[in-house]
Order: sequence, then C-alpha cells, then structure tokens
Amino acid sequence: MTLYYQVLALFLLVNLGAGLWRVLRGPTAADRMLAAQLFGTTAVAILVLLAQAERLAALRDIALVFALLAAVTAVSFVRRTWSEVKPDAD
Amino acid sequence: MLTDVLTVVLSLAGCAFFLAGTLGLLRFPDVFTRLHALTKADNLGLGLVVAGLALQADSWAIVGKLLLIWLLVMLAGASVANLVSRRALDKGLPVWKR
Amino acid sequence: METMTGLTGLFDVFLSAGLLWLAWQALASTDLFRAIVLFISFGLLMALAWARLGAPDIALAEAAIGAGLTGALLLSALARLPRDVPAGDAGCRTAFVVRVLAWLATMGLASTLAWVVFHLQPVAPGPGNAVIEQLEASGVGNPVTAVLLNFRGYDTLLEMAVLLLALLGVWSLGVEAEQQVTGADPVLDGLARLLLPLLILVAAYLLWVGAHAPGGAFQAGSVLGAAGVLLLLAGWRLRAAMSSAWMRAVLVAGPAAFVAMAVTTLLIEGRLLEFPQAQAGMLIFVLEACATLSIGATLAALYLGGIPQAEDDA
Amino acid sequence: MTAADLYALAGVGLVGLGLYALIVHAHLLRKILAINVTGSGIFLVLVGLSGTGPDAIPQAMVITGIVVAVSATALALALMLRLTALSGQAELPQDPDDAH
Repeated sequence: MTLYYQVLALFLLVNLGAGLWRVLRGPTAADRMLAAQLFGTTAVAILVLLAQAERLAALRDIALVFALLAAVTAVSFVRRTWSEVKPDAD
Repeated sequence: MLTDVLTVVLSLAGCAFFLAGTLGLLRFPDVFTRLHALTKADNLGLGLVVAGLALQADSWAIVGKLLLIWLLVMLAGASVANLVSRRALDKGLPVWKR
Repeated sequence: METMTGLTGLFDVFLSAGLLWLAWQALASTDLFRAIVLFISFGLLMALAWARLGAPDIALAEAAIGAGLTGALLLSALARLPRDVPAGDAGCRTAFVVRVLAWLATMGLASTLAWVVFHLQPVAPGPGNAVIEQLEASGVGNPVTAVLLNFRGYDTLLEMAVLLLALLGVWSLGVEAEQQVTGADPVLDGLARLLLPLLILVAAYLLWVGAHAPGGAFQAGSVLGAAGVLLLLAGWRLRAAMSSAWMRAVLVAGPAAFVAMAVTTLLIEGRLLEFPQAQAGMLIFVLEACATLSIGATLAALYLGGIPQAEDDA
Repeated sequence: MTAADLYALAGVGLVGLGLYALIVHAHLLRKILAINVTGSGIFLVLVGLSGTGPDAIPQAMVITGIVVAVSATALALALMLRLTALSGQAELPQDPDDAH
C-alpha cells in the first residue's frame, strides 16, 4: 500500500505542476488566485497521503494547519487587492 | 483485504476529481466555470482521498482529524468561491454564454 | 538518509525542480501580482519540501506563515501601492554590463556553494547527537523544542527581541495607512466566526504537543497571528483593542518572560537560562505560552503596517 | 546522492536566483521577494547539509529564521510603502552622476 500512496502523491504533484499554467496565463487576477487555491487543496491531499505512506502523524498536523488557513490568502486578495474601485489592470 | 480494495477505489476516484479540477481550471472559458471546476477538487477530490485513508486509520482520533481537515478545506473553498464570484459579478467580468 | 530510490526519489526531483522553476518565474515575472501568487505557491512547495526532509517542525512553521501571513502581507502591500507607480519591468532597465557581472558573480557563488554541498564531510558525531544524549535533562521530549527553549534558549530570547524591534520599526513610520473601507460581509463574517475558536484551539494544541512532538511556540504563535489577520480582513473592529495598554502588555510578555527567567536562573543557578532539571518542563511551558501570545500579537500588529488607530464609531 | 543533498542543491540554486534578482531588479517589492527566495535557499542548504538523519540544531535555527524573515518582510514592505508615499516611486533613488 505504501507504494500506492506514493504513486498518488506523485500524481497529485504533477497535477499541481499542470495547474501552474493558469497562474502564468491568467487572464484575470482571479484566475491566478484560484489556481493558487487549488494548489493549497492539492498540498493538503499530498500531505495526508504521505502521512499514511511514511507513518508520520506530524504530516497530518501540517495538513490541518494548511486547511485552517486555506482561505486567508484568497480573502485578503478579494478584500484588499481586487477592490471594486480600481479597474482590473490585467 | 476488502478495506484495501475500498481504499484504492475511493482514493483513485478522489485523484480523478483532482485531475478533473485541474483540467477544468485549464480548459473552462471564464472565471465562474473555473470556480465550478475548482470546488469539485475541494469537495469530492479531497473528500474521497480522505475517505479512503480513514479506512486505513489506526485510531478514531486520526479519522476525526482527517474529517476535520476535509470540512475545513470545504468551508474555505465554499467561502472563497462565494467571495470571488460575487466580486467578479460586481466588477462586471465577462460571463461565458454559449 | 539513504540514497534516493524509486518513487520517493522521483517525487523529490519533481519537487526541487518545481521550487527552482517557481522561484525563477516569480522573480522574472513582469506582472507584480503574478509574481506574488507564484511566490505564495513557492512557499507551499517549501512546506512540502520540509515534510520530505524529515523536518515537520519547520514544515508546520512554514505552513502557518506561508498560508496565513506572507500572502496577506504581500497582497495588502500591493493594494496600497498607488497604481501610477511604475512596476519596473523585470530587470530590463538594468545595464547589460551590470547584468552580466551580476550573473557571473552569482554563478560563481552558487558553484562554490554546490561544491561545498558535495564535498563537505559532516562532523562526526555532529552536535545533533549531543542533543539526543542530553534530551532527558531538557524537560521536553521534542529535540527541536529542547534546542529552542533550553540548550540554546538565548537564541530564542534574542529572536523575541528582534520581533519586537521589527514592530517598533514599523511603528516608527507612523500610523497605519488609510485602509480602503470595506463593509462587513456576511459570508466572510460567518467564516471568521467559525474559524476563530478552531484557530485558537489548534494554536493551543500545537503549543501543548510541541513538548514531545513537532509543534511549539513559533508554530502556535504563527497560527494566532494568522487568526488576527483573518479577523482584520473580515472587518472586525480590533484596532481599538490593538492600540490598548493590554495589547502592549501582550506584545512584551514573551521577551519580558524570557528576560525574567534569564535573570532568575542567573541568580539561582549561576548560568543564563539553565533550568533546574526537575522544573525544566514546567518552566519551558510557561515561557512558551508567553512567547506564543507575543509572537501572535506581534505578527498581527505587523500586518497593519503602522501604529493601530482606533476606528471612529459610526 | 541522498534526498538531503538534492534539496541542498536546490537551495544553492535558490540562493543564486535570489541574489541575481536582488541585484538586477530596481523595484523594491521585487527585491523583497528576491531576499525571501535567497533566505529559503539558505534554509534548505542549512538543513540539507546536516546530512545523515534529522539534526535538531539547524532545524531550530531555521524555525526562528522563518519567523524573523516574515517580520523583516513586514518591516521592509512598510518602509517601501512609506518611500512610495514620499517619493512617488517604489525604487531607491538613482545616483545622479551615475550615467546609464
């Protein structure tokens, strides 16, 4: 089973790499931010898989911290950077 | 043995949703449809992976922690999707129509 | 750690290549917002790298700070930069000669470093073994916490001073810049209300578990700081509380506790921050609790970027 | 080559990238990002070099380093915003007799 979890973790990492294209491409700021949001979720999945594969309970705590703070960056983007007032410059 | 098979099926399905989420993010035409694809990875993708791993957990504490992680990611994903889409509508971002 | 093999080796290769590529793209990006998003993704991969390197303590700190603070800090700073300020295309205005010289110098430095990585023989037995041997005397079971709070406690004492100094530096620039007025948002408010108790609970959990497993004051403090950032983003009226005398007491609680402990141990044991073995666990926990509160408060205050000003009551 | 060596080498690459960007970029926000990348590279080298088995001392140093780095970043961003408010640009003033 360890090998199987490692295959899935590797697959998710490659998947994350593919999502980078949307960060580079845009076109709007929101598209870039959403891709980063997906990376966060993917990292959580990779961490819980690795925690099971390597029998490291601490990795689950890292996933928990990521899950707790998953919204902070995107919220600061919506509330500060991507305001109603300024026109979208992208 | 049966639990191993179930774990494999569930987590494979979860990874398929991650793939679908990424493909949607890359291929869909506007912010709103991309949001739709993204939330599938949060809800079903991580949910199925977590369900598969929970079957293998040594204790209920681990099951609880995994469940909490999934609920938190869903909460964050849903809130962010709502905030981003409302702001995108306010800003008048183009909505894709067939 | 044995030689890399198979799938985990492939994972490590992909991850380090991803780190380098993200850093390069972030630093070469012409668009500032894109650079910041790429840098945030870079922090995410750094946390995964720490997890793979067998350093979950660092991964926890990187996760809490990368997800909870760095992104919010950079995005808020970008929002406060006036739009008419030139973004400065990535290095295009630097003279060609300067770029070539910079490239040669950094390549030379990097090659030297790479040579060192391959040829430096680890000192055997390393100081890490001494930590494991003396772990019993430290009062805690997590070697990283033992180093931070006991064996090299003076490092952490000075580190708390650096944090406070950074905040004083920010405050010396004056009151915080005018934030754009954003009214309360029901969804965001609900999210903050749901998350706040959990954030405090997880911070307490990390502080507690740090005595014998990955976790500790820095990770817990970072989670608390991120909680403060989330509440400020949700539009909670915290600034009156943040400019109060209570808040200032919390800000200095960590450094003050460290200094008090250092003086006490100096007088009783004759050595700076050397705890009596029987009480070491308890004393370290008290120190860590004070440090956690101070780190959390300092990080949240740093996010404001100036002295907090109480809102006018509307 | 061990995994630790690999990450240490990646760290070396990050130090190179970060320093180069620090020199060639004029915009202060880019300089701040470059310093952070350099710092991350140094942390990776520090932990990667400790080699066989996790060593608590470099790990403790990196944890304090990460927290110091984020507070230094906050201070640097505040300084940048203050400079921008005063001078209207997010760059350090050029030397007037520096022909370029």
